[in-house]
Formats: sequence, C-alpha cells, structure tokens
Amino acid sequence: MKKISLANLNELYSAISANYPLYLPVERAGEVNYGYYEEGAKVRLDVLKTVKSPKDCFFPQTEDLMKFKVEGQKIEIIDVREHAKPFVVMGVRACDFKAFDVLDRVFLVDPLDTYYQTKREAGIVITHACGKVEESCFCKTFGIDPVNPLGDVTVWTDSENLYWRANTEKGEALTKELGDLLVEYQGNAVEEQQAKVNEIYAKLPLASLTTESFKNGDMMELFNSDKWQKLSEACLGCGTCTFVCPTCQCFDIREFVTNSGVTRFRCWDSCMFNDFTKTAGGQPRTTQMQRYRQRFMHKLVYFPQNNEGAYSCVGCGRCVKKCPQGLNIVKVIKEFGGKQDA
Amino acid sequence: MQEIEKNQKKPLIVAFCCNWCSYAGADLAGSSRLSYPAEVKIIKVPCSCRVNPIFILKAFQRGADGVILCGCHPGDCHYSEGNYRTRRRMGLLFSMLNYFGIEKERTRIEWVSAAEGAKFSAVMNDFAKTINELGENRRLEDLRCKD
Amino acid sequence: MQGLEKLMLEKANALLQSGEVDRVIGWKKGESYYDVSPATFTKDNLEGFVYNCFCGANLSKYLVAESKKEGKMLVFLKPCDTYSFNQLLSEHRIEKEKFYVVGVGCNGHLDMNKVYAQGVEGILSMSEDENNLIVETVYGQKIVEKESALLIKCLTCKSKEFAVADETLVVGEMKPANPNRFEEVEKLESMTEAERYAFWKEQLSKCIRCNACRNACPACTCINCVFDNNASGISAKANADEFEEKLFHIIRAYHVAGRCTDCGECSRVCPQNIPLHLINRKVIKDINENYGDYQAGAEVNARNPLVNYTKADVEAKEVVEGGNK
Amino acid sequence: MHRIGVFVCHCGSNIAATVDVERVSNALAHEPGVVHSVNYQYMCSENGQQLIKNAIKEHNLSGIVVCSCSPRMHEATFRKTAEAAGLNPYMVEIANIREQCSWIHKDVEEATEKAIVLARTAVAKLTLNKPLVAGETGVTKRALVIGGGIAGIQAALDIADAGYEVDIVEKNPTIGGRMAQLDKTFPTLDCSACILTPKMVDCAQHEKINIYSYSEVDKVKGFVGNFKVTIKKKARYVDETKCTGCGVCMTNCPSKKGLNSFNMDLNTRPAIYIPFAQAIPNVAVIDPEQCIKLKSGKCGLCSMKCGANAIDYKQQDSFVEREYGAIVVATGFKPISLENFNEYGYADNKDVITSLELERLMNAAGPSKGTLVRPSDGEHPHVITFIQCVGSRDVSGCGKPYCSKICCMYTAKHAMLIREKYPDTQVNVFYIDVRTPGKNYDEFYRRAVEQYGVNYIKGMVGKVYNENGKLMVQGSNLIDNEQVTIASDLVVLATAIEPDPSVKDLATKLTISIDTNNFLTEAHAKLKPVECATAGVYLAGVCQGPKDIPETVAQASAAASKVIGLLAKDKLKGNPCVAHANEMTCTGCSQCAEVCPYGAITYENKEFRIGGGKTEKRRVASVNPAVCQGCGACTVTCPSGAMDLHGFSSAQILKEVEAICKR
Amino acid sequence: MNNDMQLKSLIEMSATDVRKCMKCGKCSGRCPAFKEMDIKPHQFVTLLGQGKVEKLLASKAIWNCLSCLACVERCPRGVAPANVIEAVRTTVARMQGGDGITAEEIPAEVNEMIPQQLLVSAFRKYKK
Repeated sequence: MKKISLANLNELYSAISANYPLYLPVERAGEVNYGYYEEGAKVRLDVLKTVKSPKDCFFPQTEDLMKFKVEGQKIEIIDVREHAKPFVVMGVRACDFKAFDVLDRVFLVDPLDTYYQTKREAGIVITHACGKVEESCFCKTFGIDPVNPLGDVTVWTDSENLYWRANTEKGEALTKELGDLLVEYQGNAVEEQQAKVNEIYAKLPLASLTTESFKNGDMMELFNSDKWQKLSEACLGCGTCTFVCPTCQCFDIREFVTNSGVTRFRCWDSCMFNDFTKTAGGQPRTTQMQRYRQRFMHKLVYFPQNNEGAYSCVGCGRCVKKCPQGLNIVKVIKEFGGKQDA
Repeated sequence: MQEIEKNQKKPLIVAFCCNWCSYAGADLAGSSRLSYPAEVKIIKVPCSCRVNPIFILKAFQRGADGVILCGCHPGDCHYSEGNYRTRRRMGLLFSMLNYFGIEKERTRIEWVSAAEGAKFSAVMNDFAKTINELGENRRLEDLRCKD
Repeated sequence: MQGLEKLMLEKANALLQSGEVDRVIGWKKGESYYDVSPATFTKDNLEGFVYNCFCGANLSKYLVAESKKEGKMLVFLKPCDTYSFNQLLSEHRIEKEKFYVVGVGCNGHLDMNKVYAQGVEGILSMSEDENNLIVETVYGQKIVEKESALLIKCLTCKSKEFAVADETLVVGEMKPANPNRFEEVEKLESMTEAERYAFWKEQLSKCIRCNACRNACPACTCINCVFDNNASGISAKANADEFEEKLFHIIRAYHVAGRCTDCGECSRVCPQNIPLHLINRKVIKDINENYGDYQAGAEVNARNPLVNYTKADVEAKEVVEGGNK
Repeated sequence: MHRIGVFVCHCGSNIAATVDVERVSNALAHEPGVVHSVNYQYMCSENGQQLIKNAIKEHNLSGIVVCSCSPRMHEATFRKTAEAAGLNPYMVEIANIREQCSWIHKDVEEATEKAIVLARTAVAKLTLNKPLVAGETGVTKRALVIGGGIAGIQAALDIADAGYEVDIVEKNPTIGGRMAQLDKTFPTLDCSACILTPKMVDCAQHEKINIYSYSEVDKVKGFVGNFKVTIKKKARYVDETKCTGCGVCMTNCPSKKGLNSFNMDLNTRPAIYIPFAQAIPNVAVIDPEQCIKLKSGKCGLCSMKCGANAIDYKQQDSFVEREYGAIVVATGFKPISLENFNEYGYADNKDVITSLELERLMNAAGPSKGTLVRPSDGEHPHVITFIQCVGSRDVSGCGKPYCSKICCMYTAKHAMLIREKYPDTQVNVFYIDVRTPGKNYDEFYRRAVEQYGVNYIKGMVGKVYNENGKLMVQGSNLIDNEQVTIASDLVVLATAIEPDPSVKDLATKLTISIDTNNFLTEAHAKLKPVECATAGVYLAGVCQGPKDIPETVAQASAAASKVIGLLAKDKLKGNPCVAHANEMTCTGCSQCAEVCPYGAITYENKEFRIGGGKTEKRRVASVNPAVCQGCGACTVTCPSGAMDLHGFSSAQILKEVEAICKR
Repeated sequence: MNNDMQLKSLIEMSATDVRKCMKCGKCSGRCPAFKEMDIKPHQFVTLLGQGKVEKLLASKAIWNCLSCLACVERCPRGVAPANVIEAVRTTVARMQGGDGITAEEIPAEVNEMIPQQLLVSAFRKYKK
C-alpha cells in the first residue's frame, strides 16, 4: 500500500491529468458532481454522494451516435466513434462501482453497445472507500462492502493521508507512472477506519434492510399488488430519481438538424416520464402508478430474474435524498418486505 | 484559410415583419432603392403578436446574431391591439434574455409603418451596425448547429 | 407543529365523519422524519397522517388530477399554496366545489440540505419544538435552529395571507412575510451582462433536465408540455448543448409568466439546487415595475398581465433597461 | 413526398441585373423536395403564368415557389395561376427577391447568395404548407340597427330600400332620438321636425322595417352573417297592436306630475303618455313609477276610457330572439352631467340652462309653445349669455378631454335665432375658440356676428352668481385683457356631449372595443371608419365620436352600404389562415380567449379517451373560423402550443428561421 | 443668476406645465383680485411660457394675489396659475432678502374669520 498526504493531493491530480483526462467529484455552483480536473477546480473527494453518479463517464447523458452530412440531395453518413483514449475516473464509491457492473450486464451483452464498450475499456477506475456512512446508505443490503471497493486502484482517505492500493495491471501501471508522488505505507490506518465505519453502519436505521421478500415473491402477485397505488400517489413523474441513479440505463435516440445535416444522438430517458416508450401505436403504461411500478419492478424483480439474482439497485441512497416528494426505493422495499401481502 | 473566413463571417440578422405595416415598409425601402445590409433576412408574419419567443430563441440557436421585430406603430395595428401585446411580451422576454447575460443590443423592436421605407432602411442599417460591433453571438448559440 | 398537526387531524376526521368531504390530501409519515410525502386519506384510514417542518411541498399541484375525481376533498394549504389554488381556479384547471380548503398557519419549512450542511450526520431520529429541530445521531444529539435551515422559498416568503380558505387553522402568530423578496434579483440585475452570463452558465450547467421544476410547478399543468411534444420544435429530453439549458429555463419561466405565484417549488425540488425561482421572480419584478403590481392568484379571474396591455405601456427597451444594469 | 417547383423571375432587369437568376434556379434545383427549377423573364406575364401552369401539370407539382417581387404585389396572381392548374392556392410561396434583395443590393455575389437563401426559406416553408380551403358560412339577410335616432333611422332606411329586412331596437318609447328634440338645424335653419318626422314615418311604413321601440338588446351570440340577438321588450302596459294613439288616456290620467323627459324635464306629463305628437310608434306607454293603478292597484281610469281596449296593466317584459347578418350600432349621446361645474350655478338657478333645454324652450311644441321665456318666472329675457366649452376640452377630470364639435355651431344658431325673433335681446357668447369647419359653417357663424350683432367675447367664464335676481356672469375678455361681469337674464351652457351610457354594456355584448371616453372604436381610424374590429358590426353617429347631423347621416349611410354589401352575399368566404386549437393538448386555461380581439374563441366541455377504456371530460378551446382574422395573438399566449395558425404555423415559421440561419 | 437659470428655476418652482394652457382665460375670469393686478393670472402662465422672466419679476400683481387658488381649482387644463405667481413671488422675496413680517408681529386681535392660508401668505408678501 502507498500513501500521499492530503496536502499534496493537487500534485497527484496534476500528475494524473498530465497523462489522462481525469474525471472526479468537483464542486461547481455549490453542488458536487463528477467533472474534469483542471487547474483551480474545487475537488471534493470527501463528499460521499455526488448529485449525479459517475455513470456519465461511460454512459454520458447525451452522446452522439452518428452524423449525416447533407448536401443538396446527397447524404453522407459519418461514424463519430473515436478511438477512445484512456482516461481516469477517481473517487468512485463502492456502490457506484458496483453500478458499473449493472451497466455492464446491460451494455456488454449481445447486442454489444460499442459506444459504451469503447469507453469502458479506456477507463481506469480509482475507487474511494467510504470513510463515513449516512443514514440514507444501504449498500450492504446488496452485498456491497463500502469500505473495501475494488476497481483498478482503491484509495482510502483519513484526516491526514490518502492511501493507495493498485488492484489490476492498469492500476499498477498508473501507480508506476506516478513514481515518487506516492510513498510506501505499512500502517493499519485503513483497517481501523474500516472497522469504525462498519460499526456506525450497523447502528443506522437502514442497516437491517433486506430484499428477501423479492427473491421469493411471486412476480405477478407483486405486480398486481394494490400497494403500488398508494406508494406512487405523490409521484410527480419527474426524472430526478432516474437521472441521479447510478444504474438506470434507459435512453432515447433523437436527431438534431445541424447546418450541414443531421446528428443522431442518444440521451438518457426516464421511465418516470409520461412519454417514455411512447410510440405511434400508443404507450404501454398510461398512468404514473404503472410507470412507478415499472421502475421498481425492474430494479428489484425483472432485472434479478434475468441476471442471476443481481439487483439493479446498489443502495447509494441518492433517490432517498433527492426525490422532491420524499418517495424512494426504501419505502417500496419496506412496504413489500415488512408486511406480507395478504 | 477557411477557418479564418469562418471567423470573419458577417453577422446574421433575422427580422420578423408584420404583413401590414413593416413588411410593406420593407417593400417601400426596396422600391425606393434604400439599401440595407444583405445580412438582414426578413420573415413575414401576419402580426408582430404572432412572434413566439421560441422563434427568437430558435433564431439565436441556429446562429442569428441579432433578432429584430417590426410591427405597426402602437395604435395602428391591423388587428387593433396585436402590437400592444407584442410590446409587453417582448419587454419581458428581452429583459429575461438580458438577465441571462445576453447582450441587450441583440434584440430590438421597431415600429415601422408601410410609409416608412426610409425608416426601415435606417433601422436595419443601424441594427446591423450595432450587431457588427457586438460581434458573433456566443452566449445563445448552439454549437451543434455549426456542424 | 405538533399542535397544528393535532388540529389538522381533528379537522380531517371531523369533516370525513360528517360526510362534508370524501377524501383528504395531506402528508404521510416517511421512513425517517424528513421524507414525508403528500398523500390522500379517506374515512377511517388516517393512519400515518403527519404535519411537520418538512411538509414544504405545495399540494395545489395534485388538485388538477383530484378535481377530476368524484366527491369532495379536504386540502390543507399554506398561505403561499392558496395563491396557486386560486390561479388554478382562474385557469379552469380545478373546480372550487370539489375542495374544502383549510388554510394552515405557516412559519416556514425546512430544507434538509441545510440541515446536513450544519454537519448533521448519521441521523437516527428527529423531533422538533417551536424553534428547534432536535436530531438524534449516532454521534449524539444535535440541535438545529429552524431559522437556520429554512427553505429558500420560506426565506423569501411573499405573503402570510390566505388568498382562499374555507377556514383556517393557525397556532400562535405567523411571522411576517419578507418584504424584500426581490433582493436577490436586484443583486443579479446590478451585475454586468458578462457576470450575469457567467452566473447562469455555471448554475444551469448543473441542470440534468430531470423536469422536477416543471413537474412540481402548479402553473405547469399542460397535458403535453412543449418540451415533450415533438411537434413543438423544441422538444428535448436532455440538454444536448449549453443552449438547451437556457432554452428550457427561459421558456419554462416565460410560459408561466403572469401565472407564476412565486411559490418557490421549482427551487425547492431542484436536485442540483439551481436558484430557479430567481428567473420567475425576475419576470414578476419586471411586471410589477412596468405594468403595475400584480400577484398571480391573489384574486380569482384577475387578468394576467401577459394577456393584458395598456396603450401607455413602456417600450420593450425600457423594460430591459429599467431593471438590468 | 414533396414535388416542388421553383420559378425564378428576372423581372426584366429589375431582378436579373443584380441577381444571377441562373445560379439561383440551379442552386434550388438541388434542394431536397425540389423537382423542377427554372427562371424566366416575366413570371407574372401571361406566358410566365402559362409556364407555371404547364410545369405544375407536367411535373405533377405539389407546390410552387415563385422567386419574384413582393407577395404584396403578385401573391394573389400566382395563387390564381396555381388554382387554374389544379393546385391548391395555398401551396404557393413567394420569395421576395426584388424589393428585399435585388433592389437594395448592388453586389451581384451578395444579392445572389441572399436570393438563394430567401428561395430556400420559401421552399422550407412550403414543405410544411397544407392545402387550405376557405370556410363558407351563410348570411342571414336581415340587419339589426341599435338605436332609433337619426343615425339609426337613416341606416335602417338605406338598408331597407336595398331590399333587406331591418329591425330597429330603440330603448325609448319612440324613435327620433335627440334630433326630435331640436328646434332648428344648422347651417340652414330648417325645422328639425320637418325634416326628421317624414323619415320616421317612412320607417314606420316601410314594409322591410320592423321597429322594436321601448326595447333593449339583451344578449348577442354568433358572428358575422349569423348573429343571434335576444331583444328585451320592456312592458309598456299598452297593447301596441290595439292603441290608436288617440290620446284620451293622457287627458284622463289623474297622475300628471311626471317630469317630461322629452322636454328636458322642463314641464310635466301624465303617467300614461305619448312622448310627443309625431312619436313613432304613435302608441302610449305607462310610466310604472308614476301610475297609480300599477303602484296601488286603484284607479284604472285610462283603461276605462280607452276605446281600443289597449291598456294591459299585467303586461310583462318579453323577449324575442332574432337572427341577423349584420348589426349597426347607433346609440347616440347625452349631454354630460354638470355636477362638477358648480361655478356656473346650474343646480341653483333655474335660469341657467343647457343648450338642449333651450332647444325645447324655443320649440313651438315645447313647454312654452315656442315663446322664449325664463324658466323661473316666465318673463322674456333681455340679456342672454351663452357659455361655450362647458365640460369640453377639459383634462382636469371634471369634464371631457375632447371637443364636442357641435357646440360652436348650435350656439351660433341659438344666438342668431334669438336675435332674429327678439331683436331687443342682447346676446353674448363667451368662447375659447370658435370652430366652424364645414360647408357654409363659418359663413353661418359670421352671420351671427355681422348680421345679427351677437357679442362674442373671447374668454372663459369664471363664475355665475345670482345678485338681486340677475345672473352675474363674470369672465375674462382676453382681447381687452379685462375681467367683465355681465348681468344676464338667462345663461345657456353649451354642455359637452358623451356617448349614451348604455353603450358600455352593449360593447361587451358585441365584443367591440371602447375608448377611454366610452366612444366605440372603429376598426381603422382612416380606412375603416364605420367598421368595427368585430366583423359584421358597424358604427353610425355619435356613439363613435362627436359629430353633427350631416356627418351622422353620412356615416349612417356609409354603415348601411357596408351592411348592404355584406347582406348581398349568399355565402361569406372566410380567410383560411385562421387559428385552430389542438384539442388533444389544449388545457382550456382560457388565456387565448383573453387575447382574442374578435371574441372568436369559445370553450366547450368535450369527452376524450384517456386510455384503459376510460374517458374524461375536458374544457377545450374552439375557434370560430368565420370570426377569427388570423392575427396569431392566441398562438403565443397558449403555453401548451395547442393553438396554431393556418398558413403561419409555428412549425412553418421555425422552419423558415432554420433555413434563413443555415450558412 | 442669469435669465436662463432664472427661467429654469421659475419653471421648476411652478411645478405646472404651462404648455397645457389653451388660453381660455378661465383663471382670470374667476380671479377676485383681477382688477388690482397689473399682470393678469392668465398672463403669468403665458409669460412664463414665453420665457419673459424680467416682465414677471417686475410684476406688482404678485402682491395682489390672494393665493385663494380660485384660478387653480377649475382650470380645465389642469394648469396652476397660482403656482406660477407663487414662484415669481418667492423668487422676488428671495432676491429682497429676509425682511418680511414674522408670526410674532401679528396682533393678537386678528379676526378669527381670516383664513389661515391668507395669514401664512401674508408673512411672505408684506415687508415691514
């Protein structure tokens, strides 16, 4: 294990960004989101939950797919996929890192999403173990260890240092490039912190949250439950939960007319929107209750059924904090888990 | 070379003219051979009150450097009150655009009657000059359009 | 707040029992003290009814849908929410006969972000008294002064009058409204164009186009918003370019101009805490200064300044120059 | 798939000298959607039009763009051309490359580039054009005239003479209006009754004219060509069909203390009365406030004496609904109230009178049988002082800011008549300005001064006060820079006139606009002086602005000719470029109706499917295409974009913006 | 002070728009002090409009004006001739220095029927 004093972090960022675009939590206009490191950026590695998750770096909110150049009545098709250059994502929490796994299960299976794949392969992920947990955290419900994430490199921070451990070849190579910036460390600061965090996690209200009821539940019974109506009644149909969610992966493909032709791009869509999957023939879900149910059935029932039991929720708690009307997945899990359906 | 040319390109001005007064005023400017810059391109609308803020924003998005609305003089509207509505709507819109930091000189309303060919030409010359001095619209452009 | 909650619950019970109303819209307890949600209740099913310092949402928004249902509903509205109610009445979006409006006294509601910002972590439970929020955390008890954690919309409260109410429930004195709610707008106006541009560019760069501001807005009740309607020419699901960040918020503010009651929901619900209310409030300020003071929702069927005019109106240029530097 | 043809006109050298027309037609040939692009010397010539017609047929064109002069010049021409070739006329767009390009630019390169952009823009718009068909509505061949004064009478007679039915609605028991109260008329000094009453009789006898006297307009629905009007007939307690106008009831009525409003309250009349001898209809009416029978149930003398058995104490207000194709508003005026003008002592002195009161005092049928006497003591006045501009041109808030226009002339008339009839009388006139534009008007006024020796004093009166039975008129004589006080026997105030108060309510019913002085607003001050912004409604007389009798009659005839022109049509062809609401997105918020200057938008509750086999009722806007004039104000007010305008749709304009900005 | 500045000051002090006057003479027609005045109320308005400052300042009529405001009350154009007179009077008084009578010098037996306004204006008008 290596370490670097917190006081020298800017040197670390500069060193990494000298060779790679560096993507990490940055404060802008009062909020912390992932952004590119540049001189003077207000890096906020300490923040537990960025507003948006780091999924943008592999699956950006908008992404050009191709362009059509139109001249008179001639049309030329341009492939916009660049040979992706390596880049570094730093500060990824254990839950968000697990979310990449969920995205991989969607995009890296047949049909392969080459746009995602290119970025995924080019990305070097530095995870950041949690030095604290909040009452909105429930990653352990999904078997995630917040204090020991993987990735190409794992870092821990305490009040003095950043501790650095390379986990993969990519990680080792990066470590080597940084040379003397990182110094060897042999102490047990990491282990002490891990123990403390685990101890606090156990005390928090969501420590005992479990999804057992979904594992054994009958899909149709869950689907037809009359609880959904009450659960969803305050839902405004905005996309906050889906857009801050690290695992939501729905997108829409749209076109934009430029001065020389047309750009086809994709952008995140939200199953909460009332025009989600609207087609000429109509919509499969016409009420907000149906849309609300879809989101949670997908995360807790459909997805696991198709993916060896893996949930597409990682317990990051962003939706708990961000829903304007106080709705969230925890309420859903508890509603179906706490009391058995009649 | 092309790059330089691109950077020095002339500004683009979209003028929305009402059918009854200002469009006719523009015609009169034409038949009186009163020139104004070719950057000014006119879109005919039945009344200035037909101009939706979306049209104006769209013009800026697509690369316009200035947008001007021309209508009948207050009190002379063919539809009796359309331009009064325009005046309120655009007052608030232009103020909001400026509140977002868009240069206030980029938007303008002028009342031009069908008899004011000379005024039409003078207004367009002046507006084009103002926009020229301001330079390219950078604050309300959509970079994708440049593709 | 407990006193008020008790009164509200009693009122709900009484009206449901008497058959005066068939349903009640209020708040339901969450998993924690702060994640309360708007909810409807019926006779004999008032379980979980709650009213605490986190019940800041404007319930008027829900009434458009509720108005289409059979029967009469009891709705609890804070002073600021009553303006939205009236505005919806004016726009024929709801019917007064369908609602029994109980105005509830208000001294402001809290913003959880501001509680966290005071270093409150590891929350186990919460309670409140008149002035303080008492938080039990894994690290011990923390006291947060309510005054220090008010929602922006409460800090710039426009009115403590009930624009509409069949009856009111007020416990103690309501603190007066803020007479200087345009201060922040003035601050922006006094900046240079370039500074303002930089300010909004930075703020709006955070926008993730989640539509929370729009969907929470009681004035945004279109069946099909222009931003969702491919025929409008401006529909979009994401801000594919910086331009679209501005376009969305300019058009959003413009479409509610003269109808916005300044309820502040847009800013409250923004996950990125963009001060969206400053856009709407600028329009209100411009209207007040140029076309005469107007408070949307103060009166039913008052004429919205945007559908009105006078022959003596100032020219557009003067509106721009009147406010902005 | 679009099959667009582009036709570039040289306009001789007007366009071709500055625009490389060949390049324009070649560039456009490659535009998506364009299948045919040519240039020609004169597109508007017969050969040019033939070329277009042939191309439309030969290439099966779906629309055409003509790059030529301003659409204001030849859009109609090319629409007809297209129509002749079987194309919908609204599938034509004009690129104005002459007035807005070749004529204002010198540089060929620049002008050509611009011409190409303008042509492309027109093509872009055309790709979204839809064939439009003007809607047609029938016309009810009957007109309504509101107000039975000289304006209404003239309009009704003109319309009826053209062969169309006319109804006159008059709120008083008789038609005739203000003119019936006048003694003589300027500048010819004809007897007013002598020229008016024959016209009244014509109205009564005209087989096409139907008079609803003692009636008011209650409700107005519909639109041009198809108005539905509910008329309220007030109870007159006399059966109109039976009453012979013999007047027996009047002589027998015991309640004789009612003020005679026809005589400006200068004398009294019975509770049952005929306003004046030549009233049309010549039918009695009972004033319910004054009638003993109606108030206490006792009496009933008139009923007993009526040989025709026409009295009906049980009569109620009744309502009739009639359909009309056009409406003329001729509601006239009244003198303003003088309560703000205490300085003239009108309320305190019986001998301070208004000019209209003087008319009655001088009228042979008036309270003094035409002998000019002082109301206070019946004595002949020897010094009479007129004060002009009483309440006119007054911006202080007490009076009216406008000039009442008729006062200078009638004051001169009064002065002259008095001096002629009573040469021993001294007549003074205080004036600010004497305004006498009009044929033989100034000559008339000068006659009063030069021939009749009327003493005109330039200056305004400060106050009128009573001193020992004399009215002391104290005012300025600005020419002599003196303050004068004239001891007078009679003071006559040339009181300002204002629209009849009923007009405000009526304006709302007809959705016509009203100015700050309550005058009705014409559609265009110069070019549409008798039309209203609301199609099918026309104005005549003082309801639109102060005017004298000749002007009123002229305007009434003008309005009548407009009505005749309208009623002569069997069908009204609308402008197809009108607004329309998308019911699927309309929320019924009513903002559009608030901005519609024509009242073309109404709302209805309609049932819509909402999925899941359910329906819901929603309030949605509906535009009456016959009323909409196509300004587009509603389209911008609509937040949901549900309101759009044919011919200038949002999508079309956005497409134009896009095309113009492409570079 | 030069003529222009004095004119500006007079216009400012008058706080009435003399251009609104339509020269009807109603003010002079009402004025109770008309006969004593060398310049008549309507002329004050006209002279100020014409910028004839010297003529105004030389006027004796300013000391005849009772400030009864009869001229102001019913001017049809909303012009206030008394304001102009007051402005001229104040200007002249200022040029003379502060030797007017003071409140203390008013005899105790002054008739109670005298309007207050008259008394107050008297302080400005009469020199010792």
